[in-house]
Amino acid sequence: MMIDPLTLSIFVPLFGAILTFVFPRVATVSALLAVLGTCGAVFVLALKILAAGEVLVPLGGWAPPLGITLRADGLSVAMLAMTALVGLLVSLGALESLRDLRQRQYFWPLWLLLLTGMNGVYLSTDLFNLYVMIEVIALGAVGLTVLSGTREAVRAGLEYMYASILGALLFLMGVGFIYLQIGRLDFAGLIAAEASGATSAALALMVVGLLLKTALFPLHFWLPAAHANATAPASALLSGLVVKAALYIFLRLSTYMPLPDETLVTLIGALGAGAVLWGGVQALRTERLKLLVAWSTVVQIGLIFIAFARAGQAGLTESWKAAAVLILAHGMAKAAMFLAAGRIKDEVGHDRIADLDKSEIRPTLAQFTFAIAAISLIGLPPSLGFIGKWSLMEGAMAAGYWHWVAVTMIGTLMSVAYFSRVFAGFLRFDRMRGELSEHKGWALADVAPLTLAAAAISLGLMAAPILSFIELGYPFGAAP
Amino acid sequence: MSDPFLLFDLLLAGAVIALAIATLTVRDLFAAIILFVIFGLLSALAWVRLSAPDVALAEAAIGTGVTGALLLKTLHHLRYVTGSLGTNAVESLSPVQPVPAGVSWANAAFCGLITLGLATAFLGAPHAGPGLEGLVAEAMPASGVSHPVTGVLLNFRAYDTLMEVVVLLAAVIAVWQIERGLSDAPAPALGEVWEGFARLTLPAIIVVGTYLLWKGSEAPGGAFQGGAVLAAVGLMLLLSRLYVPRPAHRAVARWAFVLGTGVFAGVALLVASGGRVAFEYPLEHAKTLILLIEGLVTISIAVTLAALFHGREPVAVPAERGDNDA
Amino acid sequence: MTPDLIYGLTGIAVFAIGLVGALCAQDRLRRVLALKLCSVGAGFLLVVGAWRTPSAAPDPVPHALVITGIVVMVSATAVALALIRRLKSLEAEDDD
Amino acid sequence: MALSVYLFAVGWPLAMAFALLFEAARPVLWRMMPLAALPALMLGLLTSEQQLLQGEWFVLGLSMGLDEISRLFVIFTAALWIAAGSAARHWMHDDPRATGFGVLFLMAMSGNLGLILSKDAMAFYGAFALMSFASYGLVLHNRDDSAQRAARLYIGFVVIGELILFSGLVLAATQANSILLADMRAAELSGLTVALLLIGFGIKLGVMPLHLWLPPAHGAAPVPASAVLSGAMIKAGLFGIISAVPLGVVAYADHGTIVMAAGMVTIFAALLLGVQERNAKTVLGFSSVSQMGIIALGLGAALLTPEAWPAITPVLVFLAAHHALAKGALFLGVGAWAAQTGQIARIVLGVAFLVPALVLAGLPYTSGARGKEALKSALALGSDVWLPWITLALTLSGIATTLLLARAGAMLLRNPPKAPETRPEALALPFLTLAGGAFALPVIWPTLDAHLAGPIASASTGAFWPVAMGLGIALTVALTAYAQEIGPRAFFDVLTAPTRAMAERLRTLSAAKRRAVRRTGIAVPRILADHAQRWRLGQTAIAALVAVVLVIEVSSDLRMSADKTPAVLRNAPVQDTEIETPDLRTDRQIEDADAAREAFDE
Amino acid sequence: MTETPFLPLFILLTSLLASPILFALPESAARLRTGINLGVAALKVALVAWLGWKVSQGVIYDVSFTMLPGLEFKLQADPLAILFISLSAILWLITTVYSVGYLERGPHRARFFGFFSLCVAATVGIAMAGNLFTFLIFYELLTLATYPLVIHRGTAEALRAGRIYLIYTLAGGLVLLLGTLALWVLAGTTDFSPGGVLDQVVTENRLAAQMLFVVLVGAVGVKAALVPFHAWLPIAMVAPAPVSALLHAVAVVKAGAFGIMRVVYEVFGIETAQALGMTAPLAAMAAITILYGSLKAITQDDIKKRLAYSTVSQVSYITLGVALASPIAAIGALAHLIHQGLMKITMFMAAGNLAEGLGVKKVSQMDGVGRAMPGTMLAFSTAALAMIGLPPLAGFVSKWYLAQGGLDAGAGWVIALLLGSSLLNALYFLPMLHRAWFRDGKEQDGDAPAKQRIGWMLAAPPITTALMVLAVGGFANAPFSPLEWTRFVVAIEYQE
Repeated sequence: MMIDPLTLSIFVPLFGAILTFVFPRVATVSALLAVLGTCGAVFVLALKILAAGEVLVPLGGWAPPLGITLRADGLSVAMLAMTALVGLLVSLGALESLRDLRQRQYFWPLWLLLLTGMNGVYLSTDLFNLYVMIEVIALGAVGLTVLSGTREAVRAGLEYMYASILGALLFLMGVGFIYLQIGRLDFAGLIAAEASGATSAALALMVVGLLLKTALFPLHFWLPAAHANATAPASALLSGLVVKAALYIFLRLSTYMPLPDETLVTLIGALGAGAVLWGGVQALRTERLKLLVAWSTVVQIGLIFIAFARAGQAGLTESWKAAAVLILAHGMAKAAMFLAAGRIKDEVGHDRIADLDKSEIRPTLAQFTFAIAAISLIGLPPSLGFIGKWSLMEGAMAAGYWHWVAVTMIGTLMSVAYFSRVFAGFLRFDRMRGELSEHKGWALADVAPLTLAAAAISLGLMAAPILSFIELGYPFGAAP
Repeated sequence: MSDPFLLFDLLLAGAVIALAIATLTVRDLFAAIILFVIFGLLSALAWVRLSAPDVALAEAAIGTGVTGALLLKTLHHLRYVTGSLGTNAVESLSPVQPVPAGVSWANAAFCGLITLGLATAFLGAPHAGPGLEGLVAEAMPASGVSHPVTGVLLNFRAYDTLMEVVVLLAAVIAVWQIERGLSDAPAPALGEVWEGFARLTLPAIIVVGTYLLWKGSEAPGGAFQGGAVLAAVGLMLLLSRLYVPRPAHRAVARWAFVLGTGVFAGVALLVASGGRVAFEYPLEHAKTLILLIEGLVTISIAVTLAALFHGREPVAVPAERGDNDA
Repeated sequence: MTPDLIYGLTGIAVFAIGLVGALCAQDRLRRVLALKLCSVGAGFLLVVGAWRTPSAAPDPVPHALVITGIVVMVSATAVALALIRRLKSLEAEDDD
Repeated sequence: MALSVYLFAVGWPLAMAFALLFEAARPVLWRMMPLAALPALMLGLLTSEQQLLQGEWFVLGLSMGLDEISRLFVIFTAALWIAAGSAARHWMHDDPRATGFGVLFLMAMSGNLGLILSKDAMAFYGAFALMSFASYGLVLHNRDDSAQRAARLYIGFVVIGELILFSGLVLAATQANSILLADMRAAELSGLTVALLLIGFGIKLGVMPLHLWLPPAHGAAPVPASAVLSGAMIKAGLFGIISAVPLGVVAYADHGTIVMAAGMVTIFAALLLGVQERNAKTVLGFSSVSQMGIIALGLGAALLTPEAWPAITPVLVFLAAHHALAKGALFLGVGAWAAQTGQIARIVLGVAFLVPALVLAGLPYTSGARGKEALKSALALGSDVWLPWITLALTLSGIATTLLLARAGAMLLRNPPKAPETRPEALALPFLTLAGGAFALPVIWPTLDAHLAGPIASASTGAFWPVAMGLGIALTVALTAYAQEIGPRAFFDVLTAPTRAMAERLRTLSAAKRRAVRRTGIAVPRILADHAQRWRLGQTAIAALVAVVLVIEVSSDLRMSADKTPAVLRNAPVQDTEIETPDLRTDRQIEDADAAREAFDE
Repeated sequence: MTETPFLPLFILLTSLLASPILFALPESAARLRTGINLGVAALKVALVAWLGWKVSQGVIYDVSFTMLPGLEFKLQADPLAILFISLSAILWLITTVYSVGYLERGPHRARFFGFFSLCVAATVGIAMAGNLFTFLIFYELLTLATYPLVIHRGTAEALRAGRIYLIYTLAGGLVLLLGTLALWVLAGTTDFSPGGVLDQVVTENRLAAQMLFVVLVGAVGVKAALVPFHAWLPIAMVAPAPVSALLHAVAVVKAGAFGIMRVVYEVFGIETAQALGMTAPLAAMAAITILYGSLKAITQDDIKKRLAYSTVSQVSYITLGVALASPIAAIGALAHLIHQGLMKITMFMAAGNLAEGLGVKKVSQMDGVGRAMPGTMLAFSTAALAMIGLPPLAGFVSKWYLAQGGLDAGAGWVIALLLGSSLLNALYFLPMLHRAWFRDGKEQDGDAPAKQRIGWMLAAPPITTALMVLAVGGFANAPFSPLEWTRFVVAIEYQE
């Protein structure tokens, strides 16, 4: 009777989505149950991984290349776990912050479909399956983006949709080339493939498609508006989780497929550097809080790519760990930050950074959460973000790639600068017109992001186990 | 020129490319959509030529027919909102800010480069090369069906297919979400769209019918093709106002949307709970299960596609002219 | 000159045309059309990959993939079009 | 005798100072003021043998004690403080700032006594500093313009003196490898060290050209303060030199020459400057300067010829005591005279005033005359070259002192200092006691220490009459006069003005630049972002990236095929089973399928 | 001898755990908050005393766990750490009392004391960090914990100061991160160990080692306010008085100075640093800072600014002592770590009292304040005279050793430097004393009208610390005096 946890972690949210859609009245309960169930499945899976290293489920009993196999290893379970944790807490936060009944009615099924898609991505070993999964994610994500129904949100959502479709199509085209060349689509086949013109073309198409989906500079154009205009829980999911799916695929593919050239790695790192600098500059001049947070996502994605490229081609066997840690850190911290920003916007009534200090209402806890999340995003010890940055810089230094170190440092400084704009708004009191009035105080919508932010900080203390966990099952086949 | 089809191939390819270019360059959007539909049908024809009738059918029915209908409906909506309904205005209805010519040229140049690169890669790739047909053939007996495409879709890669249905479900949820509370344009007046739509989709329906007749004995036909044909019926019903969605139908519609997905996934889990992995249908029941799934998925697809065309979730509250005037 | 070459190149051409359109289109609706062209181009490539010498039966797997792709694309198109409609309505409201 | 006794002697005035902060205790304490220095006096009188007591825990190891010389010093110093204390009690009778005065007076007293009693450099330095800084308040007490000026000048010299002294002591301690003064004294200190020590103490001593602070300070301070300043505190400089500089151990010819020359100049220059003053106490201050010139002569000689030291020491100590009593008496006399309301009392006191004055000027048989004679003979052991000049100078100093004191007397008559309305006889008593003491010193002295009372004579000379020195003094005088005129703070401002202007210009410049950078920093990203959005460069980037990646890949493909090495990097070894697997399903499934097939066949 | 290794952890946790509790307490629970504050502070002093006793008996405390492969989070109580912890524990107690009085009716007290605790926890962490990595963690924590304190008033000026502070210190932290990484990459360890861990690197790659020195010292130099990284310090003066006191005396600048010690003594080792030729430039830098800070101080009219520049100058004495590479100078440097803390905290608390009680914030307003607030001003005067270096006050002792150390190291110019610096010290402190004691206040109608009672919680702390200034100088040679302990530490660092 035991269904394997891999299957469950995909099917539970799927059934959750169906239930919440068909029975809107009990949507909240069933959604929470589904998310909890997913968490449980992921937990069981993690235990299995700890014992076995990797778990394979050949769906339909068909071994690849004919069938599709689900595979879990340390890295994918780490991603699953992060997704489940963030998802659970965002769901809890959403309970209070989504007051509009109709918004809520659609939020749950879309979010659970999104979760299905993401879990599917993390467990997939088949290129075409990945394509379908990212489309599931895309539709769910666009639906969430426009949940608020404002004009800006819809416009941003449309732009996001275009980018999403185009990215997926680029990926699909790449899949076509791969099939043309090797006649199969499973990862094992990819690993075995020789480099050739077709694989190169495929790589180019797929990589750019994924970069577009993950919004790496200069393909980030759709992201800030989309993430900034969504409602808070949606923003948190989009920024914290959704972009990570494409990022994860990129990580997998770039290590499974032959990246034949150091130049390419450098190019990707350079784009990351561009993201860090450009995103930083934009975050410095943006006028709205959520937009600032969204630009910070652009920066962080850039940082992750720098981590990926930190030691060049030869260092990829290790670099992915730095990238993975940064992905995990960013997932939690950014979700927390968006939720907190949403809370602040709700209570203060606007999110203009320049006017934050005029407000008589100070949602202290949300502000505190925002600040802790910022600590991890800036990369101050002992947060997980710090560990990621440490790994990044360590590898770059050891390899003598000082330019990445320099970019990282500049990026860090810029992040201090733009986050301190917000802190200044929180902590300045001499521009208020009236007396400081009581804000709503403790709420579930405060606890959820606080927990996330605290996790982002405190998991840094557990970096060693985390690092050894993501190596379980040799995600990139380092050793037999 | 030994191959008699070669000329046909070349002509068809030329036509496809020309239509693709024309679709993007013709000024009138309505014309663009019409050209696109023709393009789609010719592509389908090309795929028939490449021994892919299932794909051709799907492209004709869904990729061209349903998509064309969706596009036309949207065009109608845009014209309605901008008040240019019936004026046959040629100009763009949802313009985005123009970019300098230099940027466009740069785009084109890059795309040219890409084309070159991809073409080179394509020419360098093996032809009629490695594939999975051997494995499929070997495994067909254990699949429970006899048509290889169906075997792949519903057994070997059933997981993909499930997710594809999920995409469809996600789409309809998203569309309902997007259009909720929207005071809609009236449903396209039959006259204008009907002409274009009926004219264009009719051949598709005919192709489908022919195909099903022809192939039906040999293979159960694809759920998607079948669904699309049924959806066409739904479209007709909607357009002709023989059926007007009511708020009370919402629950039913929801059930219909999730029916295919639910059963598909449910069966997968069911077999998984029996000590197998998901989608591992017991051989003795495989055919039954697949038929069941296919049938229900077909219904879901038909209803979903029709709903996608209709757009809004049927709600009572806002004074929606669309539901009232004929 | 075999059909797979001809249609393969056609597919690439259609994809590229679609790409240009997606990048340069000055109208939202037309961008959707352009993206749709891209997907057809990708479909061509896969169908060509399935094609075998005229006598042999084609590879069914890419066929299945293309069918899936088509359905996925229509879903995405429907959502994009819904967004376009909604956006136009909102803009029209704001203009009033 | 335990260390605690010494600590008590020093701490007693401090404790009184502290207690003075409490209002209730003040009347009693003022009455006890003369007793503040009593423990120290008793200590000096009752101790006969040499003592060295150490306390490990204090500071860096505290040492206190008494020897022949310091015993005499503590006796006359304490005596003077007692007299001044009793005068202060009445002088401050209705002064609004009496409490502050009392506190500082007691602190200075404690410092003064402490420095004499201490035997290690640190304690000495601390006490010295306490005395010096506390006296600042005494000088400033009147708060009028002259007091402000004088105090500014005073504190400037004090601070510089302390610093120089500090460095000198550090060097000395290093060179002697001990912080005990006695060890320093016995060590071969370097020339620099000795120079620093001499300057540091010389400032206190008031030898020209380091005297500038002295006359104004004496002029400005209240009478009791002036008395101790002149009588006791400037002797601390002498005491320091005697205690820390290895006089009689090592010869420092250059130092000696300079000191001697300075002393010579001091004697007469003080005269020239002093006679221009209009304040009696200031003139008395110049007289002190002049007198210290005499002492400097002795020090210079000792520096030149160490052998002369044993002969010079007793004379210097004697002269110090003599000057302390006489000058103390004179200052108190000024106050006492001014405080007298009755005509007769003034006349009586005026006559009494002559006694210490004449003693100081060197009337035969008085301590002044005896001291000078003894010095002459002691100096004869020093340089022969200097001897005639010394003789001449010492002779002329008598005239100079007389002149100065005459001037002081005249000024006292012309503008008598403001005196508090108090019991005049109470102020007269300490004055008269001191005057008596000064007069009787030749008699008292041998009873205190028979050994040191026997004057010895000997002389010698050095060589060096540099014109440079005169020039240097002139320059120093000019500079310091300027500094004096505008005050040290303003002087400092003038010195730093150019740098400040430059810093200011840099700041405005950089502010403008910063603004410009800021503007650009805001504008450029905005323009870039706007255009990127309007031109939809993001879209272009998609195509461009695909193209670029393709180009990179193709070029590297070409390169690789040229290399002909299968250099494709694989991170993972291919798992054979997965690649070559012909098994489509797991075994069980295959079996199932086979079974099914068989079932069909059947 | 090794005992339970958790004592350092307890000491760290006392304030670390107090912090969230303080955050969570409602604004109105003043009594409870005060109770917790004082209780924890007192507990910490007791624990530190115990720890110090144990360490003096030769017990080694060492607690660590692995954070990253090969990298440990490590707390270690060595004599040098004890020196710094004792300072922070004792002054924390005193400052807590002061803060309670100072902020009696102010807003955001929960926040203030929460961060205050966190700040001390960070300081303790810095002190006990067993390797540079751990040091880095607490160093950043310190930055974060102090930022809210600096901007506590929430005015535009405070925020500007906060921003500058944050940018300076976080940039410093970033450079420290860089340095730590480089050390890790070069040496394969970040442990602190007397004599240094870089011997091998130095022989292999001298230039890299030199650059590492520059990077590490530069990074901690930001907090130590070495010129030209000092600009944040005077600006951060807008903070409330207890914060300034803490910043200057215990936490931030001391953390920087302490960092310099750790880097020079235990990362490089003094001999190695000397061999690298890096100590002389460091000494020169310290010398420049000493003079520059004093020169700037003279021109300030704002009391706290003047004190701030004075800190810039004084803290560099520590750096100087380290850089002179003489054990005697090192004694001076370490002793000054304590002495400067006591002196400066006294002065800041006194300045705070002036502002609170009389509204006096500028030197030019100080006329006659001595009479209005005799206790406070006595404390202030004691500290000021100690700063100038008068015996037997604390400042004298350290200066004495520095001077001797300079001679010992063959650097006679140190004497001149100390001379000049003390002169400048006198130039900016004595006028303050002059105004306070020897000038009459402007408002003469009535008996000291501006006089306002300040509570004992404000009055007592500066007097206490002033007495301590007196005591650590006066009993410098006593057992367990800072100086004695310093000698103990130096013997270890110089491996004698």
